[in-house]
Amino acid sequence: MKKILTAVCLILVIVLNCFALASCGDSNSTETKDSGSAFVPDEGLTYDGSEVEITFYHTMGANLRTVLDKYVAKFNEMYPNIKIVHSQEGGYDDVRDKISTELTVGNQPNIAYCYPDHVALYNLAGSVVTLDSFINSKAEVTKADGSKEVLGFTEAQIADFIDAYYNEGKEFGDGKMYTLPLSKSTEVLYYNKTFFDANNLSVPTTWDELETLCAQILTIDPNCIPLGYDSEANWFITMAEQLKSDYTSAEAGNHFLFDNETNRNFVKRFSEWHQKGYVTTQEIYGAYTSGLFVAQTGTKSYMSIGSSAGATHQRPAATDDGSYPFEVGIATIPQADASNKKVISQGPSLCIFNNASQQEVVASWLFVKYLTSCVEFQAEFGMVSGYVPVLESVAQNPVYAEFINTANGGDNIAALSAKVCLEQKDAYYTSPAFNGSSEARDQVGALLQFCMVEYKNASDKDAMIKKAFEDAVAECEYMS
Amino acid sequence: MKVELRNLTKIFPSRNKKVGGEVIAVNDFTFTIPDGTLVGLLGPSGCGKSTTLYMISGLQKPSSGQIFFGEEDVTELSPENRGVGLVFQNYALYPHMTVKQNIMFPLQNLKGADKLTKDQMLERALEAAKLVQIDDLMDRKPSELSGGQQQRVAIARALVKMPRVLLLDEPLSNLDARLRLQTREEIRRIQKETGITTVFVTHDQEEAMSISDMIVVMKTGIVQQVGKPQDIYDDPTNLFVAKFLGTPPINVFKGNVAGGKLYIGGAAVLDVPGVSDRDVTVGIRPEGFNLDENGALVCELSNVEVMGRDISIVSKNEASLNPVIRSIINSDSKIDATAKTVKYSLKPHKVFIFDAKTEERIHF
Amino acid sequence: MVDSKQQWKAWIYLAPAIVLLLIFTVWPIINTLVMAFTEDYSSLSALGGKEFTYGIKNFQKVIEYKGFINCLKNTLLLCVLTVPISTILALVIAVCLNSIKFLQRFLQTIFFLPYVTNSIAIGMVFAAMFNIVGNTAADVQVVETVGIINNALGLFGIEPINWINAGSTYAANIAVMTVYIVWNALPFKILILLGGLQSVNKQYYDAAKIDSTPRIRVFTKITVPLLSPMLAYVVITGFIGGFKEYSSIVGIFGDKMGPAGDYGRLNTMVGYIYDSIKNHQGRASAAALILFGIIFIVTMINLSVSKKKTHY
Amino acid sequence: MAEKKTSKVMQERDMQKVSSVQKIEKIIVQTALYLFLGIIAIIVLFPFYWMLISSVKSLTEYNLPVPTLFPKQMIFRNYIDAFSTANLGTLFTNTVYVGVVSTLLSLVITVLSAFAFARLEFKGKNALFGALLATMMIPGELFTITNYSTVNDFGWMNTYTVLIVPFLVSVFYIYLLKQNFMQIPNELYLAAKVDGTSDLKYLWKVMIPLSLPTLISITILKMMGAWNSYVWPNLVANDDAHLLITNGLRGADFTVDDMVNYPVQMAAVAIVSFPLFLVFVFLRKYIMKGVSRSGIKG
Repeated sequence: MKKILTAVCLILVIVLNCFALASCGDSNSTETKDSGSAFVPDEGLTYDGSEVEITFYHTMGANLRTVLDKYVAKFNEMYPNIKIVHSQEGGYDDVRDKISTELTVGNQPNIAYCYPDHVALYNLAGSVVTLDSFINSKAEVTKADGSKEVLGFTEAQIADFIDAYYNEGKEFGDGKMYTLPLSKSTEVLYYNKTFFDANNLSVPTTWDELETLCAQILTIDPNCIPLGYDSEANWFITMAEQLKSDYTSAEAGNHFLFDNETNRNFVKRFSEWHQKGYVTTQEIYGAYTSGLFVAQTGTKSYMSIGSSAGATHQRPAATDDGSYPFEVGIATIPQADASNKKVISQGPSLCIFNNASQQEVVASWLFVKYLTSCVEFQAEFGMVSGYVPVLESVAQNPVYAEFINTANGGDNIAALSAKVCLEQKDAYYTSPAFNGSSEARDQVGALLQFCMVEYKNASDKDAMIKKAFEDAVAECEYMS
Repeated sequence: MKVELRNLTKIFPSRNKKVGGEVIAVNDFTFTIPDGTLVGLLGPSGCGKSTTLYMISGLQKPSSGQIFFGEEDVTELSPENRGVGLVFQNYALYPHMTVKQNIMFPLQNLKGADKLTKDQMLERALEAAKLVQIDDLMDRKPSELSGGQQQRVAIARALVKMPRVLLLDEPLSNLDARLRLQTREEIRRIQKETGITTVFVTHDQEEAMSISDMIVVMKTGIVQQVGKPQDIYDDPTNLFVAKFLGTPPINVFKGNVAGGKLYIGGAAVLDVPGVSDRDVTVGIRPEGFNLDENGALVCELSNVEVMGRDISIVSKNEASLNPVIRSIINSDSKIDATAKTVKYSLKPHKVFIFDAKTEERIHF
Repeated sequence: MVDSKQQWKAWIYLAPAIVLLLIFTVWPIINTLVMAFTEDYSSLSALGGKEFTYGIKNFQKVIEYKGFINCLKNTLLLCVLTVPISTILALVIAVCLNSIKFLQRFLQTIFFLPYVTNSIAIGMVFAAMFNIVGNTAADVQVVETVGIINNALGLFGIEPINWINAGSTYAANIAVMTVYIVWNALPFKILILLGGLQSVNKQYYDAAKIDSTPRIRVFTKITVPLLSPMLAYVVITGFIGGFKEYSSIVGIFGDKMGPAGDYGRLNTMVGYIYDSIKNHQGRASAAALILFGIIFIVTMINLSVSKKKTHY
Repeated sequence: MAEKKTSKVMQERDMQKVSSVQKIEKIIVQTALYLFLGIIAIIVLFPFYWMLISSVKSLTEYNLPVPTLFPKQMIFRNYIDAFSTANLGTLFTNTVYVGVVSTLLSLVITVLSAFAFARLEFKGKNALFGALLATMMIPGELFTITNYSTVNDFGWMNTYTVLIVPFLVSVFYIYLLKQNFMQIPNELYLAAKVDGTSDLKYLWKVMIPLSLPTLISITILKMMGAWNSYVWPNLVANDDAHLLITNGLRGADFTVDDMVNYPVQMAAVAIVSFPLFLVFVFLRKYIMKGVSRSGIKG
C-alpha cells in the first residue's frame, strides 16, 4: 500500500512538472486563425499535370471497388499522373473516426466518403476544402491527349444534379459548398402487392390512410404487425419536414429546435399506433423488419419502410422453381400532405481535405468532379450498388434506361426501387449539418423509440413525452 | 489395537506408458502388528514401505489381500472411517492455521455422538500439545516454527483424535542430526505413554533399530525379515538384511567352504561344520574381529582411528567386496599403527555366511 | 547490498522497458492530465485554432452530467455482481475439474475456449439467445419467438421474461449482463485457480481425509485458504477489469448501450469516455482520471482486505 | 491414554454399512460432478456451436426472426468468401512476423526488467514497481490518441515498427515473471556470484530455464495479442503490405447491399479463432504450469 502511494506521488510530481512545460508550449503555439474556418483554395489554381498521389477512403464492397477501379483507369487515361489510392475503411463511422484521429497529425486522406455531420466535425479543424471556387473556376486543365477542359463545372453539369442532392453540400449554415453527392438512397414503402391485390387494398399515400389501412389489415390477419419501419430517426425527421415543423438549424447556439407541439403530437400519435399493434421498428421488434416482411411463416408484416438501397432484402426467398411467394410493390412513403411530398435523402457524398500540396487538392477536385459528373460511372455504380445516381441525365443513359425498364417486384426489384426513387426526385429534402447534427439525429430517433415503448406504462402520457423531448434536447446540448 | 495384514499386494501400472506392464510395489505381505507396539518399516527407497503405510491408512487401496484392525476387516473402508492418525513426511501442516487450529482441526470433523463442545476440543488439543511439549506455541503459524516443532505439531494433530493406529511416514528425515536423535526418543516416549499401535516408515536402519519394538525389512516389495531389532541384527536371513542393518556396515568378503572350513582369500578363517562345499559370500560384523597375531585373516593396514572406548581399524583385503574393511576393537587391544599388515581371528557368532548365488543365509 | 555498481547495473537492465514506458505510457498519461485540465478541450477544435483556458471545468461537466451517475451506478453494480459470482463459480468449477480424472483435460480445454474467441461474435450469439422477437412493449402484442433462453426456462414452467428488448426491465438487463460478463470472465479465472489448485500439495488433502473432514469443510477450511493468494489476484484484477467494463455491453446491446426504447440505460464509465473521446477529449480525460481514482481506491481497499485475509 | 475412548468411538459403527454407504456416496458425488461440469461445458460450448452453425447459414436464414438450431442448408462457401475477400497469405505472414518479432523482443525486455526487480537492489525500486502497477489501472483507450501522434512524429506510419515497438513492454508480464523469479532461491544467485558467474550468464543459464513455463505462457499470450489486435493496427498500419489477420478479415467486405453478411463474418471469426485454439490445445500443459508456477501472490 505504502509502496503504491509513494509511486503515485512520484507520478504526480513528474506530471505536474511536465504539465507546466506542456501548458507553456501550448499557449505559445496558438496560431492566429479563426476557429473552425474552412479552407478556401487559391483563386485561379489549376492542375499543372504534375505527379500526385491521391488517397480516397470509402466503404465500398468488393463489387463496387471493381466498378471504381474501372473508372479510375478511365480517369487515368485523361490524367495519367494522378495516382488514385483508395481503401475501404469499414463503415461510415469507421471512416469518420479514423479521419478525425488522422487530422490531428495531418495524416488525413485527400478524399473521403462523408455524411454532412462528418464534415461539420472535420470543419472544427478547418480541414475541409470549400468547393465553390473550384466549381466556378474557369481555369483550364490540359489532359494527357492535349485537349483541355474547364476546371469548374459547366452550367449544364450543375443543372444535371438532382437539386436536393446538390444542395445538401451547402447545408452548413455559411452557404458554402463543402461536399458533392456521389450516390444516394432514400426511404421507400415496400408492400406485399400480392396480399394488397387479393384483399383489394390500396397503397396509402398519407399517414391518415395508413392508419385506416393498418386497422383494416389487422382484421384480415390479426396475428400480424401491418407496418415495419426501419429507422425511428428517419421517421421523426421526415415527419418534421412533412409537417413543416422545426427540427434543427445550422445557426450556432440555436441548433436544437425539435421540442415543439407539432412534433410532440406526432410522436404521441405513433406511440398509440405502436400500442395498437399497427407498427413496429427494427430495434423494438428485435429483428430486421425486412425479415418480418419477407417471412412466410409466423408473424408477418405487409408493409415495410426502409432504405431504397436494400430492396433485395425486402424480397422473399425464391422457391425452388425460381418464383417468389409474393410480389413486392414499392411506393413513395406516406405523406402528411400528398401534394407536397417529402422524402429523406441519405447516402454518401464526397469531401476533399486540405493539404499542404495545392496540386493534390486540385487533383482531388478533378477526381471528385469526374466521379460525380460522369454519367457512365453514375449509371454503373447505381446499378451495382442499389443506390440512386445523382444526375438526372443518367435516366437517359441507354444501359440504365434498360435497367429501369426491366423493373419488377421480383428478380429486378433493385430496378423497381431505383425507378420509384427517380420518380420522386423533387421530394428529397436534407437537414442542416453542424457539429452535433448526428447527435440530434440519434436523439430524436431514441426519443421516438422511447415514447413508443414507454407509452404503455406511463400514467401521464403527455408529461412523459414532454420530459422525453426536454431530456433529448439537454443531451444534444451536452454532447455538442 | 492389533493390526493384521493378510497377503497384502499392491500393483501399480508402470509409469512408462509406452512399455506398459506393471510395477509390483508390495508383494504378498502378511504380518500381524501386536497391540500397542511400535513397528518400523525399513528399507531403501522404492521398497514399498510407504505404500504399505498408505494402504494401512486407506489412502491407497490394496490390489489384493486384506487389512484387519483387531477383528474387523477395514480393507474396503475409506481413510476417514478407519480412525488412523497419519504424520506426513513433510508434516502437511495447514500453513494458514495456527498450531492450535491445526491440532483442533480433526476434532471439528467429529459428528453425531462424538461431537465435542468447543471447550472440550480446546482441552483435548491442549492435552495433545502438552504431550508433545508444544503447549507454549499454540498461537504460532507453522512458518514460525522450527522443523522439530512442526514435527511435534504434526504428531499432536495425528494423536488428538485418539486414533486406533498411528502412522508416521519418514518422521525424522526432514530434521537435522541433533534433532533427529531427540525426536526419535520423543516418539518412543509418546508411543509408550499413549500405548497406541504405531507404524513408522524409515530408510534409516539406525532410527528403526533404536526405537522399534519390531522391524520389518523390505526390499522391492517383498518382506525380507520381521523381528525384534536385535534379533534381526544378530540373525539376518539373507545378505541384504545383513548389509542393510548395522553401523558401520557389515564387511563382505568373497569366500568358499571346503571340508567344513571357511576360506577367505585362500586362508581358512573359521570352522563351519555341516556346511557342504561351495562358493559363499561372507559377512563379518565390524565387532566380529579379534586382533590376533596368529589370526588367519591377514589384511593390509590403512588407518587406525581411536574413538574413545573403541578403536576403528581400516584395512584392505583382496577378497573383500567392500573397498575397505572396517573393524571395531576394544581399545584395550594394542595395535601398531605403523605396521604394514594386521591379522585377525573371527568371532563365530558375528560371522554370517551366505550362498554366493541365492544370497540366502547358510547356518552352521 | 545496495552498492553503486548494482545501482547502475539495475538501471541498465531496466532501461529498455523504462524508455518505452516513458514514451508510450507515461507521456500519454501526462497528455491526459493536460487535456483533463484544459477546459472543453477538443483536438479538432484545437487544430482549428481554438484557444482554451485551464481549469477544472471538465471535471464539473463530467460530474454534473445526469447520465454520469447512471454510468457510475451501472459500473459499480456490474462489478459488485460479476466479480463475486464469477470468482465463486470459477472456484467451484476449478475444484470440480481438479477432482476428476476422466475427461479432465478435455473439459479444461473446453472451459478455456471463450478465452480464444472473438468477443464480438460471442456477444452476437448471446444477444440472439436472449432476444425476444415481437412487439413486446405494445398493448397489442404479437410475439414471434421468445428466444432459446426463454424456451429453456419454459421447460420449468417459467413465463418468458423480456430480457433485453424494448420494454425490458433494468433488472433483467443487468441479469443478462451478469451472465455474459461472468461467462467471459470464467476461463481466465478457472485457469488461474486450477493452476493454483494443481500446485497445492496433495498431502493437505490426504491429511484432511485421514481426519474424516467432510468435503464442504475441506473446501472452506483448506482449499479456499490455500488458494487465497490466487483468489485475491483474481478478485483484484476482476475489479480493475470490471470498472473498465464496456465491450461486453456493446456485445449484447450494441453501441447504444441499452435496450430499444431506453438507449444509454446500461452505459458505463468507459462507455462515457468512448462517447466523449471523439470530440470532447477534455471531458474524456477528466472522466478517465475520475475512473482511475475510483479504481485506485477500490484496489487499495482490496489489497488491504486481502492482506488480512490471505495467508502466508 | 486414548485407547479406551478410541475403541468406543470407532467400534460403535457398523463398518460394513459405512463401507457401502461410502461407495454409493462416491458414485453420487462423481455423477454430480460430471453432471455439473457437463452442463457448464454445454453452456460454454453453445455460443461456439452457434458461431459455427451461423457461419454456414445463408444471410436470409441468419436473419430469420426465429433462428434455426441447425442450418437448413450448409453454405461452406461462406468460408471461401471469408478467405477470398482478404489476401490470406500476406495476412498470415504479416501476423506471424509481427507476432514472432514482438514476442522475442518483448521477452528480452521482460526478462531483463523482471530480473532487475527480482534480484538487484537499487534506490526507488519499490516505488518504481508500484508506479508500474498503477499504470495498469488506467483505461488504455486514452493512450491511443497521444501514441498515434507520437508514432507519426517518429515517422513510423505503415511500418512493422509501429506494430511492434509501442506495446513491447507489458507491466503484467514483468509482474508475472518477477513473481516467478522471486521463487527461485536467492542462494543460487549468491552461489553464482561466488563462482564469478556474470549476471547475464546466470540469467541465461539458471533463471530462464527455471522459469520456462512462465516464459512460454507469456509467449502464447503475446502471440494471441498479435493475433487479436485490431484497433491500433487499423489506425497506424492499414496498408496492404502490413495488414494483420484480424484487420484483414474484419476490414474485408462483409457487407452486401447495406447489410453486414454476418454468416461470412462468423466464418472469418471462426478462421481467426482456430489457430489460437490449436495453440492452446497443444501448449495447454505449459500454460497451466506457467500460471501455477508464477505463484501469483498478492
